Amino acid sequence: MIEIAQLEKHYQVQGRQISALRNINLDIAQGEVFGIIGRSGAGKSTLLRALNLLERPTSGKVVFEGEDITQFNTQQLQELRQRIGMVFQHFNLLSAKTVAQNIEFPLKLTGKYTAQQRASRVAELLDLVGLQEHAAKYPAQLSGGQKQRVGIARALANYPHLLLCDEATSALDPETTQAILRLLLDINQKLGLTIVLITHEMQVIRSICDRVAVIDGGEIVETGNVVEVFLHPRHAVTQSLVAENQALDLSLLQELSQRGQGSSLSYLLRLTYVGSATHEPILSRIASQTKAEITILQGVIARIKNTPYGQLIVELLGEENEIDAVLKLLGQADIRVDVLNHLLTNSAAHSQTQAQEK
Amino acid sequence: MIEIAQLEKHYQVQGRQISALRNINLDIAQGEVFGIIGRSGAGKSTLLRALNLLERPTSGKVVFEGEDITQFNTQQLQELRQRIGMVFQHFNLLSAKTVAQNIEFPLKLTGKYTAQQRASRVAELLDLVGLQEHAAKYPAQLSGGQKQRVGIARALANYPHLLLCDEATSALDPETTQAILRLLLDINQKLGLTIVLITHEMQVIRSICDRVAVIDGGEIVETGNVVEVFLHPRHAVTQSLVAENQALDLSLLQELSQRGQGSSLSYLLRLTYVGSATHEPILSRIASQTKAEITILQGVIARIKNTPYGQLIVELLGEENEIDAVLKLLGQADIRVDVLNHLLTNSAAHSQTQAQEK
Amino acid sequence: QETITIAANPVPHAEILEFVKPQLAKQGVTLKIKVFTDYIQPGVQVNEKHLDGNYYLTQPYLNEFKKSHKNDLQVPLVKVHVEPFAGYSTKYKKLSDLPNGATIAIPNDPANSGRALILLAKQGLLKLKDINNISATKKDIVENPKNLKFKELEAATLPRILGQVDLALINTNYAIEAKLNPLKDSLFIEDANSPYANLLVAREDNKNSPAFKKLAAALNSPEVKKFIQERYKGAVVPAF
Amino acid sequence: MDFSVIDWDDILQATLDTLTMTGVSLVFTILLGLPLGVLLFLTGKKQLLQQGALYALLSFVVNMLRSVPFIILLIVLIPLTLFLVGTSLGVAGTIPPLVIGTTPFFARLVENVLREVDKGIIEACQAMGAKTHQIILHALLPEALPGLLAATTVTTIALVSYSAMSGVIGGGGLGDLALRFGYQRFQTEVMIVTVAILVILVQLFQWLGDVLVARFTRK
Amino acid sequence: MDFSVIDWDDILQATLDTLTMTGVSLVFTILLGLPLGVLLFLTGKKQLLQQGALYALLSFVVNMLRSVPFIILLIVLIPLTLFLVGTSLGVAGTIPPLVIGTTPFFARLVENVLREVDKGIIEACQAMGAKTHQIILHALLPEALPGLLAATTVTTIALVSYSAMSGVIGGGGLGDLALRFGYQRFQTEVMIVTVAILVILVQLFQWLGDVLVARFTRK
Ligand SMILES: Nc1ncnc2c1ncn2[C@@H]1O[C@H](COP(=O)(O)OP(=O)(O)OP(=O)(O)O)[C@@H](O)[C@H]1O
Ligand SMILES: Nc1ncnc2c1ncn2[C@@H]1O[C@H](COP(=O)(O)OP(=O)(O)OP(=O)(O)O)[C@@H](O)[C@H]1O
Ligand SMILES: [Mg+2]
Ligand SMILES: [Mg+2]
Repeated sequence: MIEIAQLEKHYQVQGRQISALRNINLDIAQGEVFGIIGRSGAGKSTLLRALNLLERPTSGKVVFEGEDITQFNTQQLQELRQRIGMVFQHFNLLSAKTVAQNIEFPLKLTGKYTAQQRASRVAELLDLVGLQEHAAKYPAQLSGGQKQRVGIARALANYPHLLLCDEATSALDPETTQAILRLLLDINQKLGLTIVLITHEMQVIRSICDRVAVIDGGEIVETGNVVEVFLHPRHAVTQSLVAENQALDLSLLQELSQRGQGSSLSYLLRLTYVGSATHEPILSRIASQTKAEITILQGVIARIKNTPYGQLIVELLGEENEIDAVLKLLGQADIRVDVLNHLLTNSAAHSQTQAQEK
Repeated sequence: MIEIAQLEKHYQVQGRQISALRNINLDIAQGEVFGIIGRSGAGKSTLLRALNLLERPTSGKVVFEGEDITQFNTQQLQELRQRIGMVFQHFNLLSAKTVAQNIEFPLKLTGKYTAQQRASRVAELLDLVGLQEHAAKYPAQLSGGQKQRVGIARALANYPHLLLCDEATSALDPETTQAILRLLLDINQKLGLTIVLITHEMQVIRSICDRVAVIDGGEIVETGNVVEVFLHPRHAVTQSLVAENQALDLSLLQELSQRGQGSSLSYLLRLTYVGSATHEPILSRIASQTKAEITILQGVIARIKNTPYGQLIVELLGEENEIDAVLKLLGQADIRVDVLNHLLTNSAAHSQTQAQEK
Repeated sequence: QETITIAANPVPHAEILEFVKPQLAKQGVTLKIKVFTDYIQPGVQVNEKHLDGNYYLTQPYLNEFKKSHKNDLQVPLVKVHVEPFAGYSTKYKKLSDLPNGATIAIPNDPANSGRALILLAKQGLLKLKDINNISATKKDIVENPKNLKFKELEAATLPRILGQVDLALINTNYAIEAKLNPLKDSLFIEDANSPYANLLVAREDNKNSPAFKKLAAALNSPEVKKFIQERYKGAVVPAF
Repeated sequence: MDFSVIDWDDILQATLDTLTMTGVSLVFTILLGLPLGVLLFLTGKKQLLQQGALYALLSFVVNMLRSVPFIILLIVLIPLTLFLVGTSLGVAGTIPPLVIGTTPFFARLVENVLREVDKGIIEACQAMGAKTHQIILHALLPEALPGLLAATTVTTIALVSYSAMSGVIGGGGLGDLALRFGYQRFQTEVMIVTVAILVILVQLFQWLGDVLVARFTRK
Repeated sequence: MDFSVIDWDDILQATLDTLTMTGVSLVFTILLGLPLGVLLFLTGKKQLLQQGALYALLSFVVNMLRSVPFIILLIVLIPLTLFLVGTSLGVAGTIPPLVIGTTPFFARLVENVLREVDKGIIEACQAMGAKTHQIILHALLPEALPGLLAATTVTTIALVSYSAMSGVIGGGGLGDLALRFGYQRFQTEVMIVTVAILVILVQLFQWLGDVLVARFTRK
């Protein structure tokens, strides 16, 4: 659906040139939910705004359904944009219009609907984002999250084909976030809406994205399926972004490395399993077949979109032969094992660079 | 340090009265990191803004270090506020000042520092929030997260005694968020800074808060230690907010209830363990002592501030006597067990009300 | 019933016209008066036939007007009144007391500034290039033995700043309005047969209309003479 | 002071004249000045329809009209006035010069007000595919409404004070009365009364303007 | 047209007079009008120092000064002018009335501009414990700077056009020259030249204003 080729965006600040985007190439398919993550200031918003040419790129092409939109004239661009919904990082609501009027606005612009059709669509949207009671308020009278929801409803009003979200749930509580995400996914599945979203909440990516791009310093450093990128991040930036929930707990490692372990060996393992393996009692089966002790130190067992997965940091304590047996069993059970032992001995020295470690 | 008594705040919207805060009572101790969570529009920002009287409450008292500040005159209030840092949900940076000037501003206001002292403090803060390169930019030239970091640096500039944060990390990526939180915790521990923060990211609460208040519909519905509130949420709102990461995966339950289990019994358990128990190989010990199969379906093993905890949803599959044995062993091991079997049979019917279930 | 529209300055012209209005009405002439505070527009408006006639010009100024407007059609009908011009001072009683380098305020409009300079020349205070050039300006002064300094201001302002200058030349109407007595307070005053008689002016095309004949007659009637003498007490004198 | 000399009919007439001149001129000033101001804004640097040459031209015309002293404008415009309203005299004749004198002024104020509208809001409209006229009508003007009302108030009051000069072409009105009697004829009483009425009128306009500004301020 | 009749010394003098009148008056207008405008803003409804009575009083004074026709103001102020600058005549005598005539106008524009400043920024300053004067100096005025510069440009040009009326008290300047020679003495050449210079001056002021506005726009 969208194809970005050789996109560049540079700013001039006090004579110096700042590159916000460099050599961006990206394909986003029809019906896909595509996530963009990256550190603060990486260039995510700039990239998103380039997709509908709100930000004119310095060079490069943006191809939308086969047409290079950088060559479009004003009218073509306006027609195109009517089919694209956008949720802004800073909301950008019309302060002189009420909540209902803000949501009605894109409908009015197209001139395709009667007042009645507009009213019923607005009511529907107010309901979807839970703002029925606030319909007559002006944006200045809303809380942060309420404003954000108005922005979302407005972006969805005109049945867009493509939805661009710049941190569309950053001001929402987890419950409302999940409700909004379910709503988006629903539209995505039923109407084939393509969604490109920026977020800082990895949970959001896990919940609804099919693919994800990681951007750093204005360049795309990694792209791929969410499961792949999240469970086996390759680039350092991706690793540290994804590490959030399952960060190696350094103080714990230090504790472990100090606790006396007698004669037995201590192994620190990261176990990653994806798909149906997740719901098999593998660990308990192994435990019942060995004398080695397995302690889960840290970990998550959850889902990425529809794929269940688990990622556990476990300590394996036992005699050498027992440990070997366990490792073999794990290998047979389709579980990826990373041995992290080196962290145990010199964890303190690594405290600054943990993100880089595998 | 702060004591709020009988606080109320009402707004008039088109003749109707809207209660943003009702009957709020709260004590926050010196040196505490206090979190406020709640749904969008619950009244969090209003409450935070009442703490330094940016929002004049309709009634009630705000007692700061023993003095009722609602009785303060303008000058007293100004002096008080110089000792309180505030990070705004919408940043509120001075658009006519550069990043460096924005951060310098509160220092200038006190009139206590020489230009040189100010410059070195600004350099220090720029460094802390990672904006050295952007010192000469104006806010309009920054990304969302960069603006937010300027706001944080500005709030910290004047060595405040109390820091009020309204979603201070909502626009930041997980890595930067963690860096900022570490910074805050560091100041909290070294200088005894009291922090009151609103956030939608439960991870933030888990990372640095000692206590948390849950606010809903303008009322405080639950307060307590984070570990307590997060692991054993009592109020429905708290449950659904906290459930985010460990929400019962309904489709999974459905799958389970459909899969044929032969003659053996299937138990669905939630295991919660806190503190040192977390790092004991309890599960593997139990598994090696029984023939029942234990599958971890979902779960997290992590830390809440300094307390390690685990919360797992496990399926226990076996003969009745084996299951009894396992339950007994779990009981002995200081693990809290909730049996969720009722969810297995009629999970579909519960999809709307899962949050209320224990 | 005939209607005739006349442009006039407010004082005394418009007032005198108002006085004859009922009289004309009896003779079947409706008189409409357009009051202008300006010295140019009444002439222009008449010339361009938006109005029938005017009553505010003096002969010298009408000549001047004809010079600058190539095809001026205005013709004077009758002289009505004279507003004698006088020099006032709050500092000096006699003209001879006026020191070297004294400041003299004169009107800045073309109708009055030349008139003021000519009057000063006639008092022997200075010499002009051409004593009959009524549009003389400061630049036409050829001799200024007393080294006098001139300030040009709007005529109506002059009485108000009298205290700030050594001598001011003021139109009588403004002097009277400002409670100056032209006969007692002035150091010198224009004589009665001044060329600056205010004229009733018509156009070539309507100068013979019956309405104008009646208006001209009314303005030169004894009633008007009496009205002017009683109302303006010497500050405005009849010119017929 | 002797207020018995005052001809109250004159005063009433003058008040009505002032109201007519101000009212009618205001309507036309807004009708012409608002689009002109919007155009100045839109064609300006870094704005929606950035058009250096057109902006320079408009700006030049506006500046030129603003630099000509009003009295000269009154005179120079006589042929145009005659063409437009059939007379260059009296109340009717004053209106075209008043409109042409205040329109550029109002247009500048409009331009300045529009520059204060949040760029993000205009961007949001663009992102929705709004056409330029839709952005103007539905976003720019409503967002700027309080500022525009304040500018209109300033302009109304400027009109009242400009209209005082209408005496030059026999316009009439309170300002002219104040000038003719108060200034030229030293009748302080008339001056006081007319100025007092002017003050009351202006005060009323300002109050109305303030009320409207408050009514439409949403921020 | 015969431009040889023009006395270029007169024109030069008039240009200098206009520049002096405008320049000096502008300085004082800003010195007086800026604080007055700030005070109007601060004491207004829902603002920092909300003070109904004071606001009403200030607003009344401002409105009163704005409703008096400028020529009347010139005359009425003669005693004050005399007291302040020792003469009510000429260029010097014109400056006090010009200042008093444009100050309330400028103050209103300032008030309007300040109302557009983001409330959130003022709130942030309050939260930092800034004193009111600090908020004004460090936040309100810098944030509003582009708007204030635009208002100053409008005011400068208004001053140029007001100064044309200074002939009433012998003020001089280009506008007066245009009136007295160009208009009253039918020297069209003088009128053209003076108006042309006026247009150039105004164009320059506007250009300078625009450059400054662009220079200080940070949004
Ligand atoms: N000026 C106002 N007028 C009317 N209602 C208001 C006003 N300000 C806030 N409210 C309402 O008060 C309630 C609480 O607002 P508040 O900003 O405190 O919410 P919040 O908990 O911070 O929400 P969020 O997480 O979305 O920021 C909301 O329902 C909001 O609509
Ligand atoms: N107008 C501008 N002038 C100069 N630099 C700019 C401008 N706009 C953005 N930048 C810079 O470009 C970079 C990318 O900005 P962008 O807003 O795309 O970041 P982002 O990835 O969205 O960050 P965030 O997560 O903090 O919102 C930043 O370093 C920012 O400072
Ligand atoms: Mg961004
Ligand atoms: Mg909030």
